Amino acid sequence: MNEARPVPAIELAGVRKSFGPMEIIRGVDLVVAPGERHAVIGPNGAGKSTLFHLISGHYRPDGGTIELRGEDIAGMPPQLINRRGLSRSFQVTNIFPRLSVWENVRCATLWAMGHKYAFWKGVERLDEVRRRTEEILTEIDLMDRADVPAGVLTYGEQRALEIGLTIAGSADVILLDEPTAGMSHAEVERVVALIRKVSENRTLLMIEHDMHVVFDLADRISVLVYGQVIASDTPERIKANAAVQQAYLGTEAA
Amino acid sequence: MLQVSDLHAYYGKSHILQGVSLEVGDNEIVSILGRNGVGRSTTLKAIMGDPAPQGRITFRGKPVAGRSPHEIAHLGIGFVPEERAIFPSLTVEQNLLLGIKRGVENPRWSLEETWKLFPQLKDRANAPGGALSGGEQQMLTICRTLMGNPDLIMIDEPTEGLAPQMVERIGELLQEIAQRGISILLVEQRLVIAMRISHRVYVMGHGQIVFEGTPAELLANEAIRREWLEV
Amino acid sequence: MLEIILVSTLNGVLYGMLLFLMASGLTVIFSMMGVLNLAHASFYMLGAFFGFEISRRLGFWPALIIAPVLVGLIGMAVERYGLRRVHKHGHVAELLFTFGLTFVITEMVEMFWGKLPVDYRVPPSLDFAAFTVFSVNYPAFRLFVLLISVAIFIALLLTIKRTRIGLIVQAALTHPGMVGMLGHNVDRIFMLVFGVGVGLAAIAGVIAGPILITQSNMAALLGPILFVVVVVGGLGSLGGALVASLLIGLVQTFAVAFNVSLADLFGTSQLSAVLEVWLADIWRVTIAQIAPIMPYILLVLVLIFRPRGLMGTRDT
Amino acid sequence: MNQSATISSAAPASTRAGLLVRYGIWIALALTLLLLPYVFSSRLALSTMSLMGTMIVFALSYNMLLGQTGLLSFGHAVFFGLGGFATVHMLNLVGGNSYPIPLPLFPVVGALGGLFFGVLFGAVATKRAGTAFAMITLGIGELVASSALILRRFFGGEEGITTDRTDMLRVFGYSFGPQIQVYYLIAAWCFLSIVLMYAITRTPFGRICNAVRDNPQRVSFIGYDPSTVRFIAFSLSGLFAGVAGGLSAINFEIVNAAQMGAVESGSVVLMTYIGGVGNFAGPIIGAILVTWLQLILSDATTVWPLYVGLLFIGVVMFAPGGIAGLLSMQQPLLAARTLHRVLPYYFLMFVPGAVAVAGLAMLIETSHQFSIRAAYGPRMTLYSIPFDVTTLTPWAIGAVVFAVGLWLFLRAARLARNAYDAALPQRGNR
Amino acid sequence: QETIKIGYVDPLSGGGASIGQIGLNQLNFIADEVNARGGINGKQVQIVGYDNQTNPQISLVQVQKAIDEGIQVIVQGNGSSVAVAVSDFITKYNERNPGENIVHLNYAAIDPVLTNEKCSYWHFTWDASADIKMEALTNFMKDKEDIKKVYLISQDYSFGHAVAGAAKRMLNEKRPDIEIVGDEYHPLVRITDFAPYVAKIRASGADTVITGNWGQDLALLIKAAGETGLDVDWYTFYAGGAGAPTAIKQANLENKVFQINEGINNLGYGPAEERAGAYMERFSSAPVYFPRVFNMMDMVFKAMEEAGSEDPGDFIPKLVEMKHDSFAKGEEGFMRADDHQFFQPLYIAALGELGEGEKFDEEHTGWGWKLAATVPTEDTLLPTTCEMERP
Ligand SMILES: Nc1ncnc2c1ncn2[C@@H]1O[C@H](COP(=O)(O)OP(=O)(O)OP(=O)(O)O)[C@@H](O)[C@H]1O
Ligand SMILES: Nc1ncnc2c1ncn2[C@@H]1O[C@H](COP(=O)(O)OP(=O)(O)OP(=O)(O)O)[C@@H](O)[C@H]1O
Ligand SMILES: CC(C)C[C@H](N)C(=O)O
Ligand SMILES: [Mg+2]
Ligand SMILES: [Mg+2]
Repeated sequence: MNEARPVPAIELAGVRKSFGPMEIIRGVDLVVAPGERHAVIGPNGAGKSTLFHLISGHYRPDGGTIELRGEDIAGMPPQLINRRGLSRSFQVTNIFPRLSVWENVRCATLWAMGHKYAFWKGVERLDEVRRRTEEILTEIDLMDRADVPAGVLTYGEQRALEIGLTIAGSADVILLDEPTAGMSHAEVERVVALIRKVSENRTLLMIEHDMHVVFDLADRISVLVYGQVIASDTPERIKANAAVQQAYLGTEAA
Repeated sequence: MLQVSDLHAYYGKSHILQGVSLEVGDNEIVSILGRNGVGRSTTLKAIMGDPAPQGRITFRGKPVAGRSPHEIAHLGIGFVPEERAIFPSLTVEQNLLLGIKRGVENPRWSLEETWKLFPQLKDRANAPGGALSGGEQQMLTICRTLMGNPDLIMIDEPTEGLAPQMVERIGELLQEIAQRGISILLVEQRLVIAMRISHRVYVMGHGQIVFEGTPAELLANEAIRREWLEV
Repeated sequence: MLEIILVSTLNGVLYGMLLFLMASGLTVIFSMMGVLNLAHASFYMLGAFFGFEISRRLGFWPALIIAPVLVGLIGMAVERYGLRRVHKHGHVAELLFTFGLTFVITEMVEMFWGKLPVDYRVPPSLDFAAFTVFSVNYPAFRLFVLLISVAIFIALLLTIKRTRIGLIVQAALTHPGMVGMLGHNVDRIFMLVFGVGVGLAAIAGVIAGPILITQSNMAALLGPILFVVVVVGGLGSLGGALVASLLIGLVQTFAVAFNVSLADLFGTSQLSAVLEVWLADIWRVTIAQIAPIMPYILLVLVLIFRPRGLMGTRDT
Repeated sequence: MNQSATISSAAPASTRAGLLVRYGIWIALALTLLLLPYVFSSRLALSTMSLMGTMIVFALSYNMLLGQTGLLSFGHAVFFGLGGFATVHMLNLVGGNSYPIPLPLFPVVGALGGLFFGVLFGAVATKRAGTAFAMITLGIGELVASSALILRRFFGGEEGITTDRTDMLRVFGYSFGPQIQVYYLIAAWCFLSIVLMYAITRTPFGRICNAVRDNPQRVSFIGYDPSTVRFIAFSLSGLFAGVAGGLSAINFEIVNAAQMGAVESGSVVLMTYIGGVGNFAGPIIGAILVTWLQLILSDATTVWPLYVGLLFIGVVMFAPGGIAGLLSMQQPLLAARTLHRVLPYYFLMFVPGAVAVAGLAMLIETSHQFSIRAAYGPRMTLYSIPFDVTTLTPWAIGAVVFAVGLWLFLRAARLARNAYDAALPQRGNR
Repeated sequence: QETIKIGYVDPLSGGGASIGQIGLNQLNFIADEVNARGGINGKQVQIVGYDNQTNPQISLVQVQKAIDEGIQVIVQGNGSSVAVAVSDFITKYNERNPGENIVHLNYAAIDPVLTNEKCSYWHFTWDASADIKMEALTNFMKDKEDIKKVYLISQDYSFGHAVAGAAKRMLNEKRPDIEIVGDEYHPLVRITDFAPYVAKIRASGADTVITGNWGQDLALLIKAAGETGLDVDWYTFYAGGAGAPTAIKQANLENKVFQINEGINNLGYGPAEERAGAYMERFSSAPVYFPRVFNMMDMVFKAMEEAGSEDPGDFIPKLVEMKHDSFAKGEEGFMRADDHQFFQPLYIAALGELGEGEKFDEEHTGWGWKLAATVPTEDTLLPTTCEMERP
């Protein structure tokens, strides 16, 4: 056990969060290795999304540490965490509805490409930004919808854009909250392929209720129940885990 | 109970529903299946009066089309929308109370009974609706509609975002609801559930009904399944 | 000193309650419909002029009932044919709509009653000194204002607590379509709320008209302060509006009572000679002089340090 | 209706082709500004255009907040006024000491003043958004405007501070006494400001402002701090408002507290909204139109605020995208070359519309004569037709003209809408 | 040019409109009189109203507009703040546009700077300046032994400060025994509730209040005082209009509110009664009028006729040093060349129940102004520091 472990991409230890009297996250420990595709599953209301909110800076933890590549980020505001290379998507689609699809993606690339709050350089002249935007749009298959306001996209397209916004900033740690919810089989498959593609060379942490997707994609799975991680293991062993069976999977996965 | 014939609906200029006909009988569970974006949700919304429907819709013999949503609700049709439309600043309990309609006698569900359906909700009774987890919101929307004591309930993708065992629970719940003498018009992505609990199914493709029959018949119809359901 | 404090407190409370009376309707509309009704003070003015016109024909008491009802009906019509259309374009549009309305109402009033103040008097039945403190008479009419304000406060509190109208309107702010599909007639409720809110403004007008001046610029004069009351009190909080009204009434009244300036505080030291040069104007300004801007200072401070207002439940 | 919002986010592909067009527009604008005094050469026209130039800068600076960043401010005149005060004091200082600084440079002082206070108040106000922001700005506006009346030495109380613009160093012998010289000074600054403000919308920052307007929460998850974005936008907008204030100070040689007050703040909201917030050109149109109305209407009738109010209500209710919104709705038709098909319908709409307005104006003016102006006798003249307001006829005619006009207008509007829909190129619905 | 156009730049909308409208009414009345007589120099007189919303800067726009429309005579009065700006603008304008002559006729703005530091060849004023009025008022007060403690309350702008400053200076000189127990400034037309101010006056133990307040600031102040039963004497400049008489009657302050003015009703002077009567009959819903506007227009028209020209460049020399029998009682007044201030008899009066044969009441209250003292023209003369630049 002495060999030098690589620094984990994300490491949570004893993270806690309460809302009023309710403790929702009750001491979560979680390690995600770099380059890993890690899924979080668990019953509704277990606190999965809350956990994402804590990691991404949307909420401030009441206790515990959250480290991003060894650096403590607990309690930082979202933009600082994002600038350190962590990006996330939302369970409820969260895009810029009145901006065009192109604009949506381009905005998401700007900070990482070093343009920050620049109000002195023309955005159209930034070729690098344009290339990157095109690249992302092609990747999420929305190039031909580039001029459309994001708000009029269909549900599936909006979900794809949501992922596009998440990956555009070239963050190498990515959190996806139920990327396939509400999609038909065919679309789910497309999204899974997309996720597989964009998560190459990146670390992926993902919440998902669709077990096919989870077992298809994940290298490791953590099970969150009542604000605690009750198991964190490879898909096979999770599938076999009795506690998980009872707490979560029910019969459908079988 | 509900009869829809030649229903058309538009969003702005796009002609979404292009002559949908369907019906739901007493105590019946009927599902509408189909791919994303074919207009299933729009069908339910048009029956509720928004977008304004064109065509004939009757509920227990009374005309529905042309009425405003609140009148339609008073006729006895309940609707659980796909986007859930939880009132985020109201507490869970207030959300439920808003489901109660004026002048409804002997409702089938009291507040207490709805709590029993999903005990998890009761724990969160005083939390703001907006703070609920995705799954909890889904439960709340269903309960809220039940509080209005509808005779027909139209549910749009109730299992979306639910954990597997919860999906099971919803399936059972729908059957339970039907047993209390309520008809259900269901839009569902998960074929397994829909096929198991429905009495009849419709398959929709591009604003029109392309198949009508029992689950068994659909199972047998390979062509329809491949073309319109991609399975 | 005791005299000043006592008298100022009384004056502050009386003025505060008058403010509350005017602001209560605004709170109702603002908190329930989310509409910042910039024309609220205009409806208040309409109430005063209707009150004047009716009371010189039928007497004050009928005016107290009829004028608010009339104004409420006008308000309902405005909601039905104007505001409702604008609603879907969002709050900014609603607000600007009411902004436009202020011009229209003011001009209408001038057309009927001219630009000079009208002779609107306290009804004889209430025109006497109710009590005297330190040889200051407190007119019965001011007490009457106090009474009405308290009554309205209680009545509103009960209505909001007892009925689901508040819930429905609040729910409709985020998902109006859904509220309709649950079987509530949102349109009618909005119309009602607006009518009632505006009617409350009219009550204030009928009552405040005789105390203040009933003139076509009275709306412009009072408008801004009412927003301060509502925002400082906290959106959605009637109690907050009450507290804020009293607070503003008292702060303003007490401020007027003090003639202290920085110069007085520092006396005649060496330092003060220097400060006097650097601070220029500020140096000699007395608290009494800045009394009228106190509410705005309060507003800015409250919003910075307690954005939900004193008793508000949600962020503004 | 929402299409107006998307116009600003031009398609990536069309930018290359649009390059020429874009510079063409700027050259045309510059030429227009240059030549206007030859077309409208009366002194009234010159002073009107000078005022319009100032208001254009002011309204555009406001739209940096409202249109671009989604911030509704009720206190924008504060920066206009403070920029003006900064300029006036500097003018007096320079004039008093005969420092060699020419007049055309002074709007820079306004800009710095506006920027300074933008930074100062922005630090407080932009911590919040939405209604809270609106209320803070309202508070700051009232606070500054009323404090100005108390701090008499700097602000000059009710009467304000005056100056003499001709006391400055002369370049090429221009004294800037005559209005025409002032016009060109304003036009130059107006042009410069328009170019700069437009350029800002096309920068990374400008784009992020739009994103903040749309969904501030999401912005913080793509690396930006929304309140910093608001803060910068607020400060820059203060800067340009300061330029406008400086121009106004030079134009009128007086600045007073009322210029920072609620009325001025309200009127910039009016201009911007009537012109259209979703489009860069909107505020320009609005500033021109509203300024013109304010000047002309107040001569034509003393009940002019009523007309302004009605116009404003009309815009809010029927054209929430403002005038620019209506115009940009025609753009797809223009592109599809189908505009000529709807133009007759617009004309059809315009005629009864004008009739309805005339009828309404007749009703208003007749009642006005009957009530307020009763002392001037019952006889009045409208549209050069004399009549007696104590008889029923003018009222009846007004009412009938209005009703018929309105009815026809509504019918024509329906036709026009159908024609518009028909002419609209079908967007492929996938 | 067939008509003589006179530009009236004053508030016609908003808070100041109530007073602004009165001036316009009166000008129109006078113009109609003149026109009925065949006009001036054979030309008809036309009054053009320009709404300045009581804002100095808007006023300049309006003045510019008036000039652009060929107007050379600008009448303005409401607010010293506006007057200073307008006078300054017109002076500069004439300087920068040689050959063009615009004149500013001021009928109400009485901040003394207008006839001292900031005097101008192109500015004439017909209302007695604040210093003049205060001088007369304090002369009247100095004999009243029962005045012991005086409270000053004024609007917080140049005019208010001028009034309070003069009061302090003059009382100190004439009656050093009088104690100034309060020197209060409040913002202009923004206060709705004067109760706190009244409480302060009461607490100070004052027996007399001096105020330059006008418009609603005076009406509301007196209303609040009446409501709480404040028992003091009031010395005012502007208790004649905008609801003040109504408030005084309501508060039952009979013979306790004094006003100094260049004329009141019921002085028993036939021509005035006739003219004022005709005016009030016509404007019965807003019967207030300013005697000085009659003085002003009568003199200006006379100057035009004497010069045979409507160009100010021509008629100003006639106006300077013109003598004129003042409207109220026909006693002589004159325009002083040094500062273009019109000097005229002033009348101090208190509001009270009308006596026998007095037919004019105020604001339908049944009360009217009752003469307390007359100040002849020669007693109103004050030195000026004006150094006028003449073209
Ligand atoms: N801001 C909040 N205030 C109060 N309670 C909250 C808040 N946010 C979340 N909760 C509660 O915390 C619990 C966990 O919510 P969370 O959204 O993390 O669940 P989840 O695991 O993502 O569930 P799902 O799979 O249904 O989305 C829920 O019971 C929810 O009601
Ligand atoms: N508010 C709207 N405005 C314009 N178009 C809309 C709107 N809502 C839906 N549409 C379009 O109508 C079509 C049908 O939508 P609908 O929501 O009924 O599909 P669905 O069958 O329920 O699919 P999903 O599985 O995505 O819910 C889609 O093409 C969608 O883009
Ligand atoms: C209209 C007047 C009451 C104005 C006042 N005398 C002033 O000089 O400001
Ligand atoms: Mg979740
Ligand atoms: Mg759907």
